[in-house]
Amino acid sequence: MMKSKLFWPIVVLLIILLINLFFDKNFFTIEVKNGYLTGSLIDILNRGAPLLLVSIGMTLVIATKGVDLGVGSVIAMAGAVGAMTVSGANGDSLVPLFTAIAFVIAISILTGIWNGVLVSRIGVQPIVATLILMVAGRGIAQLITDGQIMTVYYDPYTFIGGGHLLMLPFSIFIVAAMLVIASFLTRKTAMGLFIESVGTNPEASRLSGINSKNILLMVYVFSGICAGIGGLILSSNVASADGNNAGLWYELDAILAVVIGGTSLNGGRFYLMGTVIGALIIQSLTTTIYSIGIAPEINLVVKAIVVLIVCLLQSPEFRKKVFGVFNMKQTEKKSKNEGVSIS
Amino acid sequence: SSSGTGGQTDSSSSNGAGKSSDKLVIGFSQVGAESEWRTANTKSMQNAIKDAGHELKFSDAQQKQENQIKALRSFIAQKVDAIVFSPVVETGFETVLQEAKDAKIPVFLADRAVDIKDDSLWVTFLGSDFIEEGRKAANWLVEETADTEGDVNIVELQGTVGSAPAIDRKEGFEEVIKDHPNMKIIKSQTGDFTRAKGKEVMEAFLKSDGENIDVLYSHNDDMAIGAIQAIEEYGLKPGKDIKIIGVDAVRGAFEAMAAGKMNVTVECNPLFGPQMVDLIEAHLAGEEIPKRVAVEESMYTMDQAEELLPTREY
Amino acid sequence: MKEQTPLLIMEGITKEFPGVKALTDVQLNLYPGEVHALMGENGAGKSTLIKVLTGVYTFDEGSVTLDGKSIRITSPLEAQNLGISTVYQEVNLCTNLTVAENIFIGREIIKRGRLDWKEMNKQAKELLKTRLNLDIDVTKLLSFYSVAIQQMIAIARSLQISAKVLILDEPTSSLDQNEVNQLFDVIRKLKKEGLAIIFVSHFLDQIYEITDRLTVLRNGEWIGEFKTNEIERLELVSKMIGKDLNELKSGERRTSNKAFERKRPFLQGKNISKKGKIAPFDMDIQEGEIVGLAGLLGSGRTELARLLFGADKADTGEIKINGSMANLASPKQAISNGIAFCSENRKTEGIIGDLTIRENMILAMQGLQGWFKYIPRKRQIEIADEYIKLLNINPPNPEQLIKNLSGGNQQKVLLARWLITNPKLLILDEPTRGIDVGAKAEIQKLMLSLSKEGMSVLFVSSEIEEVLRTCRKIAVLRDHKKVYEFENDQQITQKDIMKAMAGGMT
Amino acid sequence: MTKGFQLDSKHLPLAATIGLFIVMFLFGSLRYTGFFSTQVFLNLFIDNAFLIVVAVGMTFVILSGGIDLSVGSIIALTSMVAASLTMNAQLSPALVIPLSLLVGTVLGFSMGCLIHYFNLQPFIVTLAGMFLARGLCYLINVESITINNEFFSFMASTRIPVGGGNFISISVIIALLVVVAAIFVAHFTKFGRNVYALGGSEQSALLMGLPVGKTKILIYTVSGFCSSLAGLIFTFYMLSGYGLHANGLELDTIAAVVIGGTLLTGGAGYVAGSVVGVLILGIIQTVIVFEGTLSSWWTKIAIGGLLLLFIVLQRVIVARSKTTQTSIASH
Ligand SMILES: Nc1ncnc2c1ncn2[C@@H]1O[C@H](COP(=O)(O)OP(=O)(O)OP(=O)(O)O)[C@@H](O)[C@H]1O
Ligand SMILES: Nc1ncnc2c1ncn2[C@@H]1O[C@H](COP(=O)(O)OP(=O)(O)OP(=O)(O)O)[C@@H](O)[C@H]1O
Ligand SMILES: [Mg+2]
Ligand SMILES: [Mg+2]
Repeated sequence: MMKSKLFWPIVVLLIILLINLFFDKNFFTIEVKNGYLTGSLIDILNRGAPLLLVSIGMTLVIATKGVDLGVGSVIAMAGAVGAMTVSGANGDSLVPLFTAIAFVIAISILTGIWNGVLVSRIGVQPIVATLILMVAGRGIAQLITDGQIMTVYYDPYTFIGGGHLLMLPFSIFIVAAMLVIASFLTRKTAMGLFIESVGTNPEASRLSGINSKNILLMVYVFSGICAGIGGLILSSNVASADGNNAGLWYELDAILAVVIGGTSLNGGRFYLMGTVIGALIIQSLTTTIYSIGIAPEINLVVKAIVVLIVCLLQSPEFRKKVFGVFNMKQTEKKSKNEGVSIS
Repeated sequence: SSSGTGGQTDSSSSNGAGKSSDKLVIGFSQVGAESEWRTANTKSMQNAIKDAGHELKFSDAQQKQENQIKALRSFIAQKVDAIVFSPVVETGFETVLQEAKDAKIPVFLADRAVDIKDDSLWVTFLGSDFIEEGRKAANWLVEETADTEGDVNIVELQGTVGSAPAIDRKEGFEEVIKDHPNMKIIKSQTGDFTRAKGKEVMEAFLKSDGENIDVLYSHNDDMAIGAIQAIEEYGLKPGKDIKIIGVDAVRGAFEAMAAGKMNVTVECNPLFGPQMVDLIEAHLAGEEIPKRVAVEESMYTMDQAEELLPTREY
Repeated sequence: MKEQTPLLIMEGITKEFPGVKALTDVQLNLYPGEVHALMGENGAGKSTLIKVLTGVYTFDEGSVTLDGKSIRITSPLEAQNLGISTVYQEVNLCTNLTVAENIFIGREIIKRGRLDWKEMNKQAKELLKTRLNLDIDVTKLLSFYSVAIQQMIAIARSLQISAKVLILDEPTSSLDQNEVNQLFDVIRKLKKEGLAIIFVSHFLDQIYEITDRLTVLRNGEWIGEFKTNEIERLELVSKMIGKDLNELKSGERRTSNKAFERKRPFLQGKNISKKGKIAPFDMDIQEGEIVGLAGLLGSGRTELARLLFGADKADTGEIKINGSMANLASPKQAISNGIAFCSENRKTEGIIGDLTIRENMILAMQGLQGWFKYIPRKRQIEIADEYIKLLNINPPNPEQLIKNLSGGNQQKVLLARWLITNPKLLILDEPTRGIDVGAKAEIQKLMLSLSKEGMSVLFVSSEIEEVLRTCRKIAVLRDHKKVYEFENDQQITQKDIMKAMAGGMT
Repeated sequence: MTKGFQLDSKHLPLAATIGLFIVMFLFGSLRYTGFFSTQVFLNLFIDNAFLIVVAVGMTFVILSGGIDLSVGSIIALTSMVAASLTMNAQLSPALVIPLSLLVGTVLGFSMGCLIHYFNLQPFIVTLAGMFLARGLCYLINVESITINNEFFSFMASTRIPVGGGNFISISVIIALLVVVAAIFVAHFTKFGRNVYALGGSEQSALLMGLPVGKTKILIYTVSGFCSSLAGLIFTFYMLSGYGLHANGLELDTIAAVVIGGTLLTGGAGYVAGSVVGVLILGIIQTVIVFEGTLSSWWTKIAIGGLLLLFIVLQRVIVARSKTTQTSIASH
């Protein structure tokens, strides 16, 4: 099950990477340059870090049959808060850095609680509940930066998104850490089970004594934290905070990543690893578009086509119709069942 | 406020003339707050109007033309004495401007023109000439590289696809360099006017073309600043190995130039608030004013950066 | 009817789901004007056969002939157009539409280019009244009514189609006697009109009362076709499950209660009520006592049960658990007080479709433990396997998705979910719904043995006979009001209870 | 309003929404000079005619349990096609109009097919549609194209007086016609009921023998058509085609529909509600403008705040009266 879910996304990812190889012979080469490992693959991981984070958070939200449109704004707010906290500072005392991190996490938790309460306690539909933050959040971010692009002159701050550890970009480690945390919460505790059951059938879950309210609250908080850290990385990477543009349209890319990864927007089963692949697909696609010199006008068309291809490849019906006999029996029945069991 | 009763008159000129001295209600519809430049422009306009002792009705269109039209309509409904606005797009304001004209409210265009045949719909257009900015940038480059023989490989960071400054700055730039066969734009991609994108795209450029990039032409300074970081991380010297041209002349650019990381920035001056207020008062006082007033702008290079830096307001 | 030719012939039908062979070489001959029973244990393949016939699933091998023409139906719509009208096992209507809409959608009455709601409501109302003598407001949303009512409505819908073949998959599972009788009258009429009817039920009495012939399936295989009046009950049962069961016939009635002597009360409810749902009532349940709830459709049994479980908030009343005040404001609290509630509405309030048997089973248990104390996977599988064996759930694979189980097997999984929490009070609302004879006997035995170990049971069932057999005390509800409480001693007969339910005595 | 006999509780979200709208309008009238005028109210329709039309299409999609993110881009594409056909190809409006209407219809139809035949998730398919449509705009032209053509100018500038010196535009008439038609379709045609059934439970709809596939495809086709029609109205409104038109409009539309009391999970809601939803978004915008002192960022915050106010109030009102609902109904 899990495997078949991951198979096609991985294939697409490989195809995209191979296309790059075609344009740039040493695309896969990873060399040591002024002390760091560098190479396109590493760049993709590094650039993709924020999206990866946001998508991981989004996965859990979507598993509960919800969606978090607020992430983009949270990214902006986090960046603003972070930059503002260290704006005064310079020299290399680490205190401001950690206060900044603390503040950022604090505010992301706040946003998470905000969304979570609206959805779980007041019962607002997720898409609208989070839409509120999506709109207002940017305002708040700009309020903090006073509409300016706040530049940071404090070097330690740039470490989060620009620094290196063990010759690798630091952000990669952050992502890894969050991924581990998420997997632990969902696979080593009952969190995952509860999320999936609430996402599939809230009423039955309630009658089974599961406190769906707190589950919902928790996933939105987690999503908030992920977005917050993502924002920190973004802003630290360019050593500035841009209240209006930071994280613009991230919500859509994140949802896209989650769905490409095989998680259904109808809630229920979720696949963190799939999400990771999904996010990588999107990021490498972007990088590819830039590096093989596609005209900006047709960026979107290309993106659309790739998205469709991924989805079609994942659809058993499509594979059946196209690849004909190709493991026919299998998919045929699967599709038939899905035909009626989706609801 | 005078807005409640003020507008309900037959001839605007007489009433306008009467009003020119005393407190005016001015509606200002801004595109949005998409960049530092824009914010500076908004501030300048707001302060200028307040300092002149007039009442400001401000509305932010959030980059949406439909919002802007709503805003203009409501200004008309509130019977303001004058409308200032920076169009989101050049096109598609006939109808509402006609309504304004019928309501005898003078309209002043700021920063961006509208493309309407009937120019009686607005009093004047005060703003920068994006195409000219593109030309300036190119001309600087031509002089700078006059004595270098061989190709000059240029990469371009465009603004948001379809936005007026992006289109015009590209046009102006290309218009000049097309007479110089040795100048080639080898890569051109949008960076959406933002630092993050600028950096990301520049990284990709460096990956694919690396050393043989000679010049970066960026449609605004923010993208250039992002790109500079990318170049440094790639291990080249911005300003030396790769010459960097920006537009806007925001403070960030001056810092970069002062640090020798950027070569030149073409000014695109957002601080024309006072100039605009003068025009409004003049018009309402019945004076004749030209249809097109240019904002005085120049161009700053590395060597000027040092002493000018403290004086920059944005 | 032998001489006439079959209306519908299914031959060599084979259907395989990933991992499960649901049907192997099954055949079915259906004659006009007969009622034909499909018999078999849970998971035998009855519903699948029906779904294959009506084009919900496509079969892998085999052939279907209707009216001598070979057909291959690909969608329920097509089946309807061919004159096959079906009531599927689970209520498959839209709860967000009104009763009338549910009956007419797909075949709406159109007048002057627009849907004629007046007419449809009128017809829907009299259809329910005349055919099933069910007098309800057809303009209310379906979700307002209990499963039983919904089931009646589903039947009404199928009757409203002019069809050659009528298929009823466990239509009586949550009806009680009167409704069943109503339904049977209708069936007899249709039979006279020459309809061919396929009827699925786990109630042998009903089978013998209404059907002419029957086809027996066992784990997806065709066992045989018999004339109902030529096959003995025991023979039939043994055909279905391969072992005979006298224990079922020698009803365990009262034996359990003999053994039962009063212990201290576990739950004491004082004038609990909920406006518009159920009038104030008292309810005492002793430790180890099995209390039955009897009542007609919509008499409020489910409501009462839900209140005790905190599924709905009561307006008034207080509940003592083991003598001390308890606040049962939510299921969670009820559960932590040792109460379990197995809902009658398995589809919407029971199963978590996308999860596996294992996950569905341990859910309540895990909820009790909180999310940090995760039951180790190994333990989970042990538990699952244990109960799969105990309730002989089929297929016996803990990792099978529950939505792919047969109706009866789903019911068993839900039962397991609650048994695992080993509650002090187990509330069962129609627990044996759609469960085959064998399993039913097992479950009743289980209930009795558990009650001996001190677990109390509140037992809601539409089968009075079942209630009488197992319960020590029987509360009767009428019109959302608790009207009577019997000590279940030798004297009480089904009649007495019927009377009380119908309002004969007070 | 449409079906007299329905439970009040079903109409409640709608009633609540209308009530809140009135409250908001009164608030504005008390607070700002020139706010309380028929024209200001009519402007809500004039300025949002296109949004009303998309919202109608979106209502059907959401009622069926789906979602359509492509609407904004389709509006842009339609405006672009209309503009280039009129200005560059010099075609007559008699041709341009039907051709542009075809744009969305075809896109919608193809998306519907993808969703049904390969059973893909609507969100993703329409997201791809959104990218595609915008992309195509830029392929036609990155710059905005001004339209000067009598017919378009006529549609744009014609004012239909409604007494008291107040006026509405032709677009408003179109929008209102669409709304009436939609209400009829939703409640008095088979298709309409199938949409509701689909939203209630796709599986049940299938087993009840409803034409699920056809309905689905038709729904997205309708939505696509509405988007294109909205696109035309938008073009009349702007007299230009532009790739960046209606950027992010899909979210506004969804918000409008949901504020109008339609459940995103499908199966419950009203076309009329969506109209009120649009008006509410519109009045929020108007209030902000009349306030006239808000900085760019406070504008955003205020919009969010007002949205919050509405949604929470709505929830509270509905929840209050839902308490009397039958336990089974509430879920
Ligand atoms: N969609 C499906 N995917 C996989 N297996 C299935 C699916 N549907 C049914 N099965 C399997 O097919 C077998 C027959 O199921 P079916 O529902 O026909 O049993 P049934 O005779 O109707 O039982 P019951 O009396 O409980 O309704 C069961 O083992 C079930 O697990
Ligand atoms: N005949 C009826 N007329 C009106 N409403 C009814 C009728 N039957 C049930 N209802 C409604 O359906 C809901 C379910 O009733 P409830 O399930 O408590 O009755 P029940 O005794 O459990 O019957 P069931 O055998 O269906 O479980 C109640 O809200 C009741 O008002
Ligand atoms: Mg069955
Ligand atoms: Mg009941």
